[in-house]
Amino acid sequence: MYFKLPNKIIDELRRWLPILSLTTLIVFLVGLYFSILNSPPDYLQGDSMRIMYIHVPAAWLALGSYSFLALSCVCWFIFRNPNFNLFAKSIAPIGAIFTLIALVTGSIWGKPTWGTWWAWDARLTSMLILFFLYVAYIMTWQSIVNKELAAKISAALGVIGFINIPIIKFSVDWWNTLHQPATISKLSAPSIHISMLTPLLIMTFAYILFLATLFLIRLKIEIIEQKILRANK
Amino acid sequence: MISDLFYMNGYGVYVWSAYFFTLISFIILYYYYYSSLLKKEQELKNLQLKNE
Amino acid sequence: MSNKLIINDLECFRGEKIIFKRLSCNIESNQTVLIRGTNGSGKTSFLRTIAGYINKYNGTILFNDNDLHHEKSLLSNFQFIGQKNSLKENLTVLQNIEIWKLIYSSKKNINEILEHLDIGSLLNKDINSLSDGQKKRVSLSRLLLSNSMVWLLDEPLVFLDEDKSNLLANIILNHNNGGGITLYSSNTDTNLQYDNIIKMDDYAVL
Amino acid sequence: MQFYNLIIRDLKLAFYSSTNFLLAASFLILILILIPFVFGSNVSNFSLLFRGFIWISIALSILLTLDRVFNSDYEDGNLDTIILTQIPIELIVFAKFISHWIANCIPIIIVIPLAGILFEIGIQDSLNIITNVLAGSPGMVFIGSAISALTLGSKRAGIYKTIIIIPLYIPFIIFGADQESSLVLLGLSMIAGVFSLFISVYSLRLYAE
Repeated sequence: MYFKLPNKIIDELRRWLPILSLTTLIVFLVGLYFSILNSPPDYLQGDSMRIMYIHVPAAWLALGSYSFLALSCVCWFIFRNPNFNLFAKSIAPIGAIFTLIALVTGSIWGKPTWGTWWAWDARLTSMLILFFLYVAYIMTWQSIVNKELAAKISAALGVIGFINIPIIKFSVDWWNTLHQPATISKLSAPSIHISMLTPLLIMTFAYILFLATLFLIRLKIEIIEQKILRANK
Repeated sequence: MISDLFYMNGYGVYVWSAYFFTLISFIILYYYYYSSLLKKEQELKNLQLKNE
Repeated sequence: MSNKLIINDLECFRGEKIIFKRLSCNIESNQTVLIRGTNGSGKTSFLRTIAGYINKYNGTILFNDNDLHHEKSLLSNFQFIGQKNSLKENLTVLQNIEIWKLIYSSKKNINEILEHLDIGSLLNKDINSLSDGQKKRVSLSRLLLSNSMVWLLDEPLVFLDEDKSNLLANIILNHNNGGGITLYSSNTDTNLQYDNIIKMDDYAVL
Repeated sequence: MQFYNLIIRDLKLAFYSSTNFLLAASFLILILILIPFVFGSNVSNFSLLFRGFIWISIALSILLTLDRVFNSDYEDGNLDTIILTQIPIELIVFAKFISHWIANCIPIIIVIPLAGILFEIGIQDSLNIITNVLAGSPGMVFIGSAISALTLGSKRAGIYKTIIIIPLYIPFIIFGADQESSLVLLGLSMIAGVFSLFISVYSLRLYAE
């Protein structure tokens, strides 16, 4: 059955874990160096723009992880292979943390630029809604006792969430044009100068590596839990 | 040099608090999941030993 | 109008575990069958499998020579009354019966049913103020509401005392005379007359 | 024929336990009465406040009566009985949707013109609000019922359902509060209707077998 195949790959990757974590750390430190020391402050926002280097990658990965989650739910419906559920279940908490980081750093960044901790900016609001979707998905696994049922329900929920992201995006943007005072749009990435692009890309790469490491760890945990479950049955 | 690195002409407190929050959550996340992975692997090993 | 219910080597599961196997019998209309067995010997699962609540089973159940596993539409001929009275606690007896009448979209008039089960006096009382015996009789009213041929009663006599079980007896009687079949389970011997008996312990898998 | 019986059954069920039949309307009236005390009586944009609170009370009344849609029948076994009467599951689910909508939204629609008088909302505005509500509230009811069907088996149902539903209600609330977007609302309701029907049938099959 499919179940055996990925096991071998994941056991293989498991041995690479320490190296993977190390490279993530190195890339992260390089990214930090570039974003803090080696890039000019923005002419308008000054140094507070450096928060962008950790806010924007977190937002990208938050959305990226949810798309991955929803994609594995769709694949589970099509191929009925239990592994896809494990993928979705492993990525969910990581994606939720990235969304949380994006929210917190976004509001910290907002303080100097708009003077308030929270502004109903279109992207921040969508990020907040995305956080709700993550919490809903994670809670499905906890509150439904019978695990086969929980797998089916959470898969359905993942897909529902995914269908709703464009709808929510569309309505929040439209709503934003209705109430949007002009100044707030400044939070959108300021005119990216080449010297600012490099730290952003390095940090994004570091985030992706970190996501991969955590995903691998979470997946291994889920697979072991499956084995323990099956062993006790 | 060092002092203005922290001061960052006024924005330092925001920049550093944001970075601090991100780094701390990364470290906690990594540590929590890595330790629970080791715990789970240990549990599996004991289970397999018990079954033989 | 004669009906035939033929069950051959039926096997039921609880989760992955087989409860009983190789259970076969055939029941003609105008027959009442008692299902005897200790608690947990699968009496309820047997009744629920016939009624269509459980579709994971081996063996075949034929009703007038069509297999119930494929002819799902025939299931409306079966009526299962479990120990759990599915009553709306905060509503009155009359309201509950009215609501059931709508599910079965039956044309029967309610008063006639009330006489049969002697619950005419309880009409406007809330369900949660009734005794277990009264609740069971209200729950049994569904049998008369639905025009189903095969009655499957799980421990119907538990809360019914002497004269109330006679009520049930003659309801079953004229149901069977009209070509119906009745199966009921009990873990003690009962004074309700029956034509043949299925002992679950003969087929149980321990 | 049985389809209407099911709807009538649910309406009777709601009407007999009258607590939640009038819940929606009483919610709206309660909230509306509180507005002047909270915001002062000479507030300029009463109509926006009025419009917003209507949508909030629709959302609240749906959320609070969610477990009457599938849960109460599921717990006392009636759901299995209904399914076993071999009415197609799609009809059963659709009957539940419609009866839940009638029980929740019709009282609010009736109350709107009356409450409108309290807030100097002209007939024209009331009609506009009613068309918006008629276009948008079915979608909200569909989503609410679908999620309650999906989460039949979960322990901590209350909060968990609301967390799933709130993000899905946001598009309705946004376009509901705007005057000219009843067509968009209708579109949203239809999309919600299709998906909710599909999801509810899927989860009923999941739980019933």
